[in-house]
Amino acid sequence: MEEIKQAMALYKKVLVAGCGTCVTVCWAGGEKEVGILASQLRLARSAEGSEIVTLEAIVERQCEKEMVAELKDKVTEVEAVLSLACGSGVQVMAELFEDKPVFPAVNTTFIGMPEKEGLWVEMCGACGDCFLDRTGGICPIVRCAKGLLNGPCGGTRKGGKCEIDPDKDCAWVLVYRRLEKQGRLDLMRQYYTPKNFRAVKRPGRVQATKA
Amino acid sequence: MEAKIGVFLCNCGGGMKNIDFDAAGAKVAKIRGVACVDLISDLCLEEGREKMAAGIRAENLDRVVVAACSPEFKEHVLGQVLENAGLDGHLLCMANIREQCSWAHEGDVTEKAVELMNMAVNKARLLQPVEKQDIAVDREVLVVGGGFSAVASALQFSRVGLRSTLLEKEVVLGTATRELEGLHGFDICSMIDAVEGDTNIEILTSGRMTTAKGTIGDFTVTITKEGEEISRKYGAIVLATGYRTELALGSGLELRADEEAISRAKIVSQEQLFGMLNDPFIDTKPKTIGFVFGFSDENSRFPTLATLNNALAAKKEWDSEIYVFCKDVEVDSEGVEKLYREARECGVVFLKCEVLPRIAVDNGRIAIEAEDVFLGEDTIVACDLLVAEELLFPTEGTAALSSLLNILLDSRGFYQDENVHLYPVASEKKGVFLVGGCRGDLDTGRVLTDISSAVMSIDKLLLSGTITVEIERVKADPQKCVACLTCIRVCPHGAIQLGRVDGGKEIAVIVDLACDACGICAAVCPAKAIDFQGYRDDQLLAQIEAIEES
Amino acid sequence: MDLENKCVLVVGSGISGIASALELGNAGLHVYLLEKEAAVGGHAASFCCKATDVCSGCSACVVRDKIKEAVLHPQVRLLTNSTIRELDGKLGDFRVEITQQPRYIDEERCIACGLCTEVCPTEPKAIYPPAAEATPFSYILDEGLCVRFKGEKCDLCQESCPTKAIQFEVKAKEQELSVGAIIVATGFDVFDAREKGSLGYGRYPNVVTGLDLERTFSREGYLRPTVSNKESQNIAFIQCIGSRDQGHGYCSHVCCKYAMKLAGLIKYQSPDTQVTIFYIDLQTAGKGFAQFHEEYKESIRFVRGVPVEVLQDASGELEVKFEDVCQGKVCRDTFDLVVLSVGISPRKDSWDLARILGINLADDGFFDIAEPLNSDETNVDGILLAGTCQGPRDIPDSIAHGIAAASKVIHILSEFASRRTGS
Amino acid sequence: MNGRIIAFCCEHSAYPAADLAGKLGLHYPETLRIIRVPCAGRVDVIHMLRALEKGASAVLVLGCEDGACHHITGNIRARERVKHCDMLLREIGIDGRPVVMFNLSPNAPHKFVKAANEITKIIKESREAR
Repeated sequence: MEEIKQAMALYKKVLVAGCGTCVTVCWAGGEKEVGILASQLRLARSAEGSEIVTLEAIVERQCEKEMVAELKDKVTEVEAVLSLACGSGVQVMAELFEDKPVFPAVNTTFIGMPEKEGLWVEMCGACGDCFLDRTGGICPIVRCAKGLLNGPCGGTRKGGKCEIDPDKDCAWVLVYRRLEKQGRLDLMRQYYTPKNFRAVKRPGRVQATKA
Repeated sequence: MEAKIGVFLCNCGGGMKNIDFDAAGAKVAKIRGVACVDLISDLCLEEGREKMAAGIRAENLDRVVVAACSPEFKEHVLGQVLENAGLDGHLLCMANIREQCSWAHEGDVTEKAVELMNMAVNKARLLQPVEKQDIAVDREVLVVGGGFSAVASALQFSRVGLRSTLLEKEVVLGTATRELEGLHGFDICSMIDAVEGDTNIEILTSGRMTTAKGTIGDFTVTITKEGEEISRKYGAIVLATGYRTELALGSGLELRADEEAISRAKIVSQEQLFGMLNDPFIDTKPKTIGFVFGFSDENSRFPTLATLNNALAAKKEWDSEIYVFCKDVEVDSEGVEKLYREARECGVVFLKCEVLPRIAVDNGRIAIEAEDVFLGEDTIVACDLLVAEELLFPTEGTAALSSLLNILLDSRGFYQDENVHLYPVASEKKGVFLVGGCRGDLDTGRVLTDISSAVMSIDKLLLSGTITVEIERVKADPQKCVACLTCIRVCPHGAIQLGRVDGGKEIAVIVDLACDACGICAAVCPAKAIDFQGYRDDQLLAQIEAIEES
Repeated sequence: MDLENKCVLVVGSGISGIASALELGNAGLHVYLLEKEAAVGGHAASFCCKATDVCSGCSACVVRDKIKEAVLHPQVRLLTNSTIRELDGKLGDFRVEITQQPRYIDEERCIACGLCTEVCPTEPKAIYPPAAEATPFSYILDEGLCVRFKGEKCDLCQESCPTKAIQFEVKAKEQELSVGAIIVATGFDVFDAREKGSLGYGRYPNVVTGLDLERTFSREGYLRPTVSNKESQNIAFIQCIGSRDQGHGYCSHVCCKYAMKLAGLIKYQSPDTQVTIFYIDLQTAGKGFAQFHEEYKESIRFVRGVPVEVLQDASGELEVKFEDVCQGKVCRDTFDLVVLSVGISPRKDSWDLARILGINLADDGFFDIAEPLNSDETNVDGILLAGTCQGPRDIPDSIAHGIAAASKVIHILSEFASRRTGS
Repeated sequence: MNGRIIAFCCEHSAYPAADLAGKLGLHYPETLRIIRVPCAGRVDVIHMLRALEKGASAVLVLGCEDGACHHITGNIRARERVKHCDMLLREIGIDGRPVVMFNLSPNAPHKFVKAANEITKIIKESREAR
């Protein structure tokens, strides 16, 4: 917040733009969070004795140029845009409105799934070299604290808990149990050569082949 | 179109002296949208309400603000006045200028009263009507369990004319109950006969519930019976899965393997003892019997009752010497104090101790050693038979059912959370009821009361085949909802489902029948897609804005 | 099944009577809810909240919801200040004669404005507001204090009343109700601790009952120290007063719970207070209660054995004489406040009602049931029991019992109706 | 700031408790403005922030006692949100305008008055400290 506050210090009128898809689902940049952030900005400013005018908007998907384009009128009105979308949304916004500074208000960290209401866990590291079929559908790269590729580290605690965080399950124990259930324990014996993370070219790009 | 708001002030017959009603009225009249301000001094009487209705009609008002006593008393009645005057009852907003203004403060509070009215007018401007509708419900009831409480529930449903299905996981009904009936004083066999002959009751044995979807009036349950899947619709579900007991020998008993074999036969449960007492061919009658209960578990209503009944019977049948080791005698069930007294009078010895007695095998007899708090010294009693402590647990499958139906368990794993508003038989999910031992340690009298109250509640809900509910009071906007499932996960009453409206995209659908109007979903929705009429975001914020205006 | 026009009389508007009335009303029956006092709710309405950081599960707040619901219910007609005079008829067709004592203030017209109290010339005032939690919230005229009832001419209050709710001329009203069934839910009397003279209740100001303590908390919100200059208070609770003794061969079900919860509340509000509970057997069954007991085991002293005598010394301290069973000798301890956990007794007027209705009393003084395990049916067809008039119960159990009785009534009435149409 | 305290009151607990306080003639600061909500769980962070924006000097959220919420988790959620709101305020350096949650039951008017007095005290103290 301190970061955002400082970044906004120069401006008197900003657009707080949320995104209606992924970040809404993970409670980071939907209409609710947009409202809260805008209110927080106004309060902060009034505490300093000055004022800021905030416009609020939600784009269905901020990573789609056509959808962001709808914001044109609002963006023209303001001096800067504060985007609560993921990294790609921020970049689309910036590309589309080159003349306005766009600030990211969310740090995109990982791709995850909701474990329960309000808690998201990282499930996929987007490594581009998936071998989930051989690990019973559990990704040890992301879910093992050490990202180990070939079996557990040896420090697994009693009850199959992680050495580093006793609240977390050891990913390799999970893999073992899952494979055991499937009768495919032989897969545990297989050796995997180190992954070539260079296989994924950053920035990532996926071209859908279907029309 | 701008709302036409009428403000009705009531000065409580002149009782609110610290408010200047003329001044207040004049100020309120200036608020945007206020079409008329009327002072009626007897709004809580029929006459006053008639004046109000006449005022609504005369001015052709479409929103009403009443500044008077707490809505706790009269909101309901005043809503009726609106309905009579042709307006929806939800178009009323009250300003509590009595309990929370005039009475709560000393000195002149006219200003605060005006502010409260301003808040109410601001909210009233945004009020919208809520429709009511009759919704058809399924009239069949699913009773899960096959023991005493399940069978008795099914019989009662049949008596009030509701059809029910008894779902039992074992092959026959009453498997675990048969051995208990004597201890509890009921006759399960004749009850099962009655159930079997009852056309209102369907019996599904060897069956398990595998999925449960839907809400009150409209549950869809899949039952797996002998590998086959059956899908059924029910209006309500009663869980009567009972409890199970386990012998707890505690750490006090450490036996060598050879001793164990001998002693096993001499360490029995209450049920086994009851069986022995009713066995006319028993070879040796135990001369001395020791009972131990109430040390390692908090439930001792059932063990107390069982001990007293068994001890009295053993005295009568076998004339045994009886020692009871316990911490507290749990006498808070009907008639138990009398039984306790009777037991003592006929010579049953009660030894109260704070810690679990040590138990050892000595010469083929069982020695119970404990510190008697009354004597203040260690006492050793050698017995021929030990009736060991039993612990109560929820039956196997209780947790699985609770997660299927999405209802809470208490801290010991029994059904029904420890929230006082759920007592005695309700769960937090409308249409799911819990009776008997599955919700804790209950005596038979309490179980019967449970059943009657559950049957009554369900009868009331389902009998007419329809329930009148407010439609779309809480609703997700299909345009805004992103189907993030947050509300579905947070709803404490399991009232939100994923569904399609008019064949559109999948969104959160709030089931009016099951909704309890708490607004938690509206608060958590990250897309601000859920509107709760009467407590919408803009309505709450409008009230807040009033403080800025003044 | 046509029950629409059936009427049921519920005698007593304590929590179980209200629970019955609500259920019957919701089922579409007409209910007369008869109350002897001026306000509904019975004992439970005056209980205090015993929550500390968390709810202690005393259920006192549930009562309020139920009262509100019942009073607003269109099918439930409230008859306060009323008693049954005579009963005639049988199941399906009872005729009950009711006497309604005048309350002089029409509770439907009284708007609790307080103008009458202001003008009342007597001291203390003869017309005053009811207890804050009272429903209906209507003012009360005390015949004993009002000068008009002493022959003087005074109509100041009547003149001042803006709604003309005060009428002196009203006489006791008699009316006959015809009902299909009757639910008796008359509740209990709190055991009169004065009967245990040696414990000093009524003689020593600092010997109070659990009920007194409930009311103190509900009126004032906290417990005032009895001795103001003392750092910490020393409080004793004595259990089983009027339960499990010669005259009362039963356990009152509620005292262990309320004593422990009140003790917990005292400890929560002022942690320095020493609390001792003297008991025979702790009744810890019930949802979440054993856990509660476990939490307080360390901070509250539990002593097995019930004291026989309480004496006040010159400084006002109370000396409690008890037998320490562990040491086998008589001990004495001094306390600043002694709370007697009084139990549930059958109502003293039970006998009168039993005679009028023709129902039996059990040997312990509560209304008797026709057969064991059927805790709501009496020996008279169509007269049922609900709540503590049948035996001690806590609030949730009373509610359940009330609902169960209502369920029975609906059942017997519909059976009766079908029998009649059948024959 | 206009010195108002916005109190969001759950209609099952705090609202009737406030009524009872009035009936008993217990006094509390006149600056209190009660907004009735169906459950403390209805109150969202934005409502608290907006109240402060509109000039309130403090926000109270009053719900049922822990373990006695009519909607099981409403009061717990409200507490979490109050905590979150407090964090948001601290982030932007606003203090002395407290957002506080209290739990009480409908028959606890004294607890209601205590909550009102306590928050007034907090406001006063932080004002003096500055």
